[in-house]
Amino acid sequence: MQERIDEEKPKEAASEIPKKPEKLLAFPHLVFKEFIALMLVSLVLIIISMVLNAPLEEIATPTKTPNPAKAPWYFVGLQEMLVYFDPWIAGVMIPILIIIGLMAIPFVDKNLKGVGIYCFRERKFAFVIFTIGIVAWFGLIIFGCYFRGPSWLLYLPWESWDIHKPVISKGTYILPLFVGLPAMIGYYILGMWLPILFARNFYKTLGSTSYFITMFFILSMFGFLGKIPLRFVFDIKYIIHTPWFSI
Amino acid sequence: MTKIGIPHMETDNKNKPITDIQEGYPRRRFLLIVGWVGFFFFSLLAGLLTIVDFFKPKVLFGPSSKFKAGYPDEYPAGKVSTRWMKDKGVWVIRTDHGIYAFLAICRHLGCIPTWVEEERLFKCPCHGSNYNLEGDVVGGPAPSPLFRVAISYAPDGQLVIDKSVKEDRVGVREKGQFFLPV
Amino acid sequence: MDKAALGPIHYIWFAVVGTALAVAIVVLCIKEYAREWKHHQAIAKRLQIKAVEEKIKTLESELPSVKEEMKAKYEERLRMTRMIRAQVMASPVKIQQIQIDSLKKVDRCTTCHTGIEDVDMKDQENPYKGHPGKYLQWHDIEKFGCTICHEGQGLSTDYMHAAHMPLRGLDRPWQKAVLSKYLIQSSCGKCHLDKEVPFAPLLSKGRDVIEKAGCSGCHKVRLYENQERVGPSLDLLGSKVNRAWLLRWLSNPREYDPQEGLIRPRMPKFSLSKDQILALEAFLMASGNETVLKEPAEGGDPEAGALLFRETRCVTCHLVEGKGGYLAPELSGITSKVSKKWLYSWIKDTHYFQPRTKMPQFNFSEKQMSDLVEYMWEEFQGEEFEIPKEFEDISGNGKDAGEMVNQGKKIFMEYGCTGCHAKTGIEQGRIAPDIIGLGSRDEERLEWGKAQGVDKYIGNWVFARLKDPDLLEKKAKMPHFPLTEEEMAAATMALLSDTGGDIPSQYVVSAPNQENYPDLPGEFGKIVDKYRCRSCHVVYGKGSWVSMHPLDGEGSEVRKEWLRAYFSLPYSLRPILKERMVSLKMSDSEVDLLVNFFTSVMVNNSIPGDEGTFTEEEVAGGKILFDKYGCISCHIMGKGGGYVGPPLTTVGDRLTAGWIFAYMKNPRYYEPWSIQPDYGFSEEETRALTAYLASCKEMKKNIRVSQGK
Amino acid sequence: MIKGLKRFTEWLVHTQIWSSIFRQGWPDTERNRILTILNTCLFHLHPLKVRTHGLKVKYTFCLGGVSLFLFIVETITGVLLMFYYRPTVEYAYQDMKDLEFAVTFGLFLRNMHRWAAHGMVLTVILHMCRVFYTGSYKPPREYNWCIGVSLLVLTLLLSFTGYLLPWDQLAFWAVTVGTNMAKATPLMGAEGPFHILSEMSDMCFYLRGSVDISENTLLRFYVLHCIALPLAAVGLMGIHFWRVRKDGGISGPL
Repeated sequence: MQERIDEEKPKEAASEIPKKPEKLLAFPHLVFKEFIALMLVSLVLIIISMVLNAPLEEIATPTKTPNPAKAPWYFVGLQEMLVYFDPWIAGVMIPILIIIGLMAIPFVDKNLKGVGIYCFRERKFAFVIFTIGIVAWFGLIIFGCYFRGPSWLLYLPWESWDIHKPVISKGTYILPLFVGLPAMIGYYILGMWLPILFARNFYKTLGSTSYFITMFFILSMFGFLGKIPLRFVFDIKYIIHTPWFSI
Repeated sequence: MTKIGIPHMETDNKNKPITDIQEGYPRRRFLLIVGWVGFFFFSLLAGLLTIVDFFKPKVLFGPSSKFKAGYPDEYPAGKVSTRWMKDKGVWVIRTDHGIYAFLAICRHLGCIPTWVEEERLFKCPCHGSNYNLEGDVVGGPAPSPLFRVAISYAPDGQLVIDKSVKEDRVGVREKGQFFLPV
Repeated sequence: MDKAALGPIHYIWFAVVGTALAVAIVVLCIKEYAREWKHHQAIAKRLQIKAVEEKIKTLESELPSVKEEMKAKYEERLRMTRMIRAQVMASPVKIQQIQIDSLKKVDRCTTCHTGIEDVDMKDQENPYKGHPGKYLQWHDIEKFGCTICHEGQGLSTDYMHAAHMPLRGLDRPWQKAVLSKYLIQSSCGKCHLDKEVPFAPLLSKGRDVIEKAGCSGCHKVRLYENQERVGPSLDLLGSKVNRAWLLRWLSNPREYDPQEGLIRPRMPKFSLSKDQILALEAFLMASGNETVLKEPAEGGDPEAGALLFRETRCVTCHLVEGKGGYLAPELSGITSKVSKKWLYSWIKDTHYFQPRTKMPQFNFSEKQMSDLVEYMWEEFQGEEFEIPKEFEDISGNGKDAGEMVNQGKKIFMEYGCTGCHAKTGIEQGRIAPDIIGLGSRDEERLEWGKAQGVDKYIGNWVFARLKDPDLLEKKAKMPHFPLTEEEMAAATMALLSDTGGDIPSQYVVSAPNQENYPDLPGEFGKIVDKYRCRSCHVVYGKGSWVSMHPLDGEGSEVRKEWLRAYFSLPYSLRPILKERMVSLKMSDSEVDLLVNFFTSVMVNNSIPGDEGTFTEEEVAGGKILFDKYGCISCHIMGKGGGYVGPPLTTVGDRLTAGWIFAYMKNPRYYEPWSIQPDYGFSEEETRALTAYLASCKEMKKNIRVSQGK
Repeated sequence: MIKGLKRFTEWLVHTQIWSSIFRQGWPDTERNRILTILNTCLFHLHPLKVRTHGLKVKYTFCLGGVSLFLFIVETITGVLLMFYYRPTVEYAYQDMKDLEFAVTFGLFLRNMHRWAAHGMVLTVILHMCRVFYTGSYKPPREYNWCIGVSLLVLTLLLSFTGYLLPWDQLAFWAVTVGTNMAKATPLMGAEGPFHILSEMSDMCFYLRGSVDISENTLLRFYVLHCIALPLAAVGLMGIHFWRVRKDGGISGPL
């Protein structure tokens, strides 16, 4: 990989970027700015801490669950996923896949352009996929924080939580195995196969290993997100249902 | 200017003073001073308050050092009352003139003496220090007399004993808050 | 490039943020150190010093004019007051707290309420006010703290977080807000588990309502877990009442006796449909058995009956046109409910029809009974009920009788009639949820139903449940109880006092458990059961407090001769009381047995049995004391006197000298509720008074009565 | 007076004590500034010279530095809070109330600890986004990206373990739900698919130290929150910063 950088540098980057990038002394130019940032953050923190009190509810009572019981905001996305998936997926598999997927990014991204600048043009694909992931993640958090009320039911932010609401998505349908299993396998196979057919260049640049890993994570991400409309529109609880596990 | 540093670095023009924040930029200099003064005021005050005030407990848990010890009539004159020994570690003594109280801690090494009615002495079991009714040492190794504790009246007429205020100096311990004339 | 290198803008930022930090820490300090409680402590200190200084001033101004012998005492007081002033002035500004380990509570209320124990501060405003009443004398603040009674967050040191305001929902700083003065009595009931709680009239009333309304029939209620059923047995109801009456009664019990409040009848109104009522009626009337009823002898004399009615003092327990006692049913209009035959059979064989009734089995003769029935039949004539028309319209709906009875039985069980009424062959547990620990239920989890607008406080919920059960729940099974609003509020308070048993045992004040006092054995027990002495008196720990006079030490208290005469023909000691001893018409042998048992067994060993001998001087001295203390203002002696206490004209005949002595010495030792003042008599004075009172005799009259029998 | 002050400072910086601490002179010459960066422990994380584009606030938004600073704030406030907190079921909640009502700056410090924690999660995520969008994870920085992801996970774990410590309803139930997920782990959880372990030996049991949330859980989370996870985070941060320097400093256009 190191070799490739050396190869490419003179060819492409030379014309645009000066050979010797301009540099400034870290002291004071960097250190002073850092210090201002530090003071600014302290100031903001102090002001927030003076104005807003950290929540402290009643003492823990193992016999009484508050309604709604919401996780801290950074886990609300996962909590929202729990609506659509069994705990072993939403609580275990999704976090693990996210972590592994994030760690895999530098190893499967063969595009070496656009380092050190905010650059959309040269790495459209990576940009789009990552943005979709982040937006979906924060979207789920916002949805869980502001649109969920008692019993994790749908409430608009301005709606009173007192009203007893009927459950909209009951999760009544379970696809039979002979429909669900082929559908799922078909989704992954088609998802992997079609780009090979229609975007051969993409497949070639990545190489087969990287390609399949990339596609697995991307397809999984869209698969997880795709179950949300399935639940809301078609009221489907499980796509695959077996006595041992369900998806 | 100071000349401390690695010798081989002292060759080129890097020793020339840079004037970006010094002379020639009075406004920058002023702003710099304002910023630093603000920052040091903030950090010094924050540090000081943390050490002086945050670390000082405002409430203490555990038995209160002050307690109500009933009415003066409940203590017969000339007797040493061991009524509060078990709970509070205090003897209450009433003489013909008034009431005072001893902290039941031996001044030698902190054991708890017992009141022996027959000998009219407080005797320490650890190293044999003996104290008389005045609290003075009459035998044994103890270096100083028993502490007397503050005793006063509550608004309802009961005695209030405060163990946190104590005194053993002759001349001081017999009056004021350490002796309640009855 | 210009953005990368340091420019003027960065210096400005640095200066501004640095200054802002300095300002922020100053603001923070002001916010942190200007605490509410410091302000309150400063004001309280000023007030306390002012009060003490006024005291000192008055003492100083009075000092010169004081007599010589009082001078030393005055100076001492002055010295003490000055010492208090010094103490107050030296008291530091700090958070005060009371730590009670056994309750696991830390109360910092005294941080702001600094003068709470100070008697001189009673007239100040909150939070500087001294605690009203003597409650802090009874409950040492160091042992009880504040929040055990007042609720709220004891750890807090500011007004909002102490939960002085009853906020609900997520805003609430603490689950239980500080109780208002209208609700504070419910806290008394946390520890005080006896039915009568001193200085808590509302709570006591509430407990009374709970008991009388028979809540424990359907719910498990603390303190009333083992209460007997409050309604009569319905085993022979079919022979007792007629159909028309029963239908009207089941439709609306209040129509029969529309009095307000829990006086009579206690039967609540159930929301039943006409069909259900008919079925229930069919089921209940099926228990009729005419063969157990007997016909009264012909020719009863109503006038003799009237005399007997008055002599036996039936109105001690029964109501007649709304007047009389509240223990037993209204008698006027009784003919529209029961038959003459039943009335006669009831008086003749009371305990056969209702084995657990409070009514004694009177020892009437055959003649007396027919007289009495005749009198009552004439005197308490009521209108004749007809079966209401709406029932007649549907009564022939084609169902056969057996089906109706079965359906009625189902309704009988479903609506928990068994909670109040016994019926042989039907046994079931309580049908409604437990309400143990009701006071600590979480408001947010309760079903508020149609009562959406109200403040979601548990007390409101309980009150709404009592006032209109349908408000909180559709098709509530709970009936409408005939309570006044005050009774409902009192009952609510009493129910809320059960906060779930987290009170350590050393704080609990409880009444002796009546379960430990079984029915009495032997001949004496039989008599007590027959005459139902325990309906009014406490006998060996068990019984009712209609008479405030437990019988356990009676043998030491009264003389044998008097007792014999009293059993034969009771009279009232205190004419102003409504509840008077009923005349049971006991047989001579029963009287003998009772008198012997009382004088030999039911004695108080702390009272000497012998009569003692008194000298004439003592009698005369007693008379002087009697006049000096103005006893005559409450007691009748000879011709005049007050009506508060019992008359003393012939007290020597009634009471033993030992009892008089013991009672005069310490009135509230034997009868803690006695209103007799404790004058603190010396030994000699008490002896003299005893001598005088024991000499007030008029035995002849009583002897004559007893011989006449 | 100013003259005297000047003479005093002159003397002061020439004393052996001063020059033993500060190896270089007043940073008003380029040479001394370089030496400041080289010699000072705190500053030596920085390179001597920085690319100008990396100095622009709009490039980094200071997100990495702010994350580090928030971590330091968490450490300081956290240590202070530990002076008044006992991790037992009996006292934890009461100590929270004491901090609020009876400790000077107690509530303020707790607020600061809490909001800085939320802020840190946010800045770490945003920092990750910044690094992605500027392509700064690309070779030779792949390994440092992975360290960064681990630091994100550690940040979340620190927040999560700290969440239980107040022992209020919010804490208790968030952690109940959170740790219950461990039960659903395939194979290793008692209720997950293909589970082989019982309730008394699965992941959740190890996490909680008991079947339900209890005193054990509180102590476990306390130790994790105050010692284990911060130590791990500090270690990884060391590697992270070291690698930033070694992988070519702040990323820039090649």
